[in-house]
Amino acid sequence: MEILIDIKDTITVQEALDFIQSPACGGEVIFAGTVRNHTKQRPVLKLFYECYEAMAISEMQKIATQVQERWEIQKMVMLHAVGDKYPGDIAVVIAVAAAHRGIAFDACEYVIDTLKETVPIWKKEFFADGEIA
Amino acid sequence: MEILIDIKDTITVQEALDFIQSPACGGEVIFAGTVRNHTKQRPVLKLFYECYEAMAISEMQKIATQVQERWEIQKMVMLHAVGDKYPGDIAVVIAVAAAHRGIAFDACEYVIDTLKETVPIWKKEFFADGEIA
Amino acid sequence: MGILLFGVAKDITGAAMLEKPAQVRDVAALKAWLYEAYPGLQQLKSMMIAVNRTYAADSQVINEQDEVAVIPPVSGG
Amino acid sequence: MGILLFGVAKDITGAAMLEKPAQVRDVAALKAWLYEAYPGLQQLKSMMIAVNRTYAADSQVINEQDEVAVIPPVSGG
Repeated sequence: MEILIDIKDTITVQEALDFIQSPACGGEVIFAGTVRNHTKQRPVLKLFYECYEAMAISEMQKIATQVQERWEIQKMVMLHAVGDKYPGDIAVVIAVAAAHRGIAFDACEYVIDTLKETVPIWKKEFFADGEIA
Repeated sequence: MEILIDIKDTITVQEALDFIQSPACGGEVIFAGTVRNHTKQRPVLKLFYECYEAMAISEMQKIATQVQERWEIQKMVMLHAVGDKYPGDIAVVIAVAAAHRGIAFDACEYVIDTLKETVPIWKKEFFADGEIA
Repeated sequence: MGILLFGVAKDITGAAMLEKPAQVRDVAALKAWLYEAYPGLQQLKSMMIAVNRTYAADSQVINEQDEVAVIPPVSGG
Repeated sequence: MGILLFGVAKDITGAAMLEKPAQVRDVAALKAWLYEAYPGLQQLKSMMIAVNRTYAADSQVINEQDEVAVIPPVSGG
């Protein structure tokens, strides 16, 4: 399995696509998480993502290893943005390429679910009413 | 739900992304089906996709209606390419945007599974050994 | 009236359109006639008939102004 | 040695790095000390300790050269 893992200011779906597209794979599943302009109906101005980078990369690599052991995946991308992010900005991109689409869906959902549980990245929400949470 | 359905010569993931990205949605799931350079280990030169267009559009709209009744999806894209397609070319793109990622994964997988069962599109495979199937 | 054919059904019959015999008046009769006139169609895993762009049950009546199509197993995606 | 703090743990303690008391020699003792020195940390839904960039069990010994971090509930993605 070829793996691209990165944490940086700005990430795009295109760089994930460029990495996973291959004539050997039939199905590609991509998850893009974008900043919403509301949380539970409260308007959101921006998010700030902070990360413990060295450990975050290590935890992302562990997820990639789990995926590799569990599914036959050809290529995988995990990208996370950090810093100030505004509504509509992309915060995370997961992309998986496999010969069969069913496992690409399963693996992609597993990666984003696990990333949200284990990877040391934190977001702070800045609401329009001035509150920060 | 906003819906984009199209059947044409060339489709891209980018046009699907452009349609579904919205600051109101948190999770976007995209499936891209690309032409593989082999089918059951036999090298493939190209595929030819033929379609009963008026009925195909109608069946795609039926799938969109089913999705709308079943899940809370904000935006959805279904694109299918027709004509000669070569290994690495994109044959189909499904994109779904929702507030919650779980339903975006479920809906996206449902759409591609159902499209493959009901939408009148046919592919012919041209193998490297000269056979056509 | 003309019956549209697609995919492998077109390859088997050698025609993108066939003229429906006047005595064929529903989907079941159309299938029976197609299987008899083009026995190769019996090899298909499935053969659906669409009437006015919708999959039709065997009992569905075919009128002269309907758009009728032979739908072999689909393979999009 | 310094203990790294992130996210809301940093906000609660007001520090991105804390000096570990010499008598704290494992993860359980570190947590007990943190909860006592910064009672606000008790409000967290969870507080994990990472030793050398790996989530550590309470029983794990902390050596002076280890990289130790306080990990409040993560919220990436």
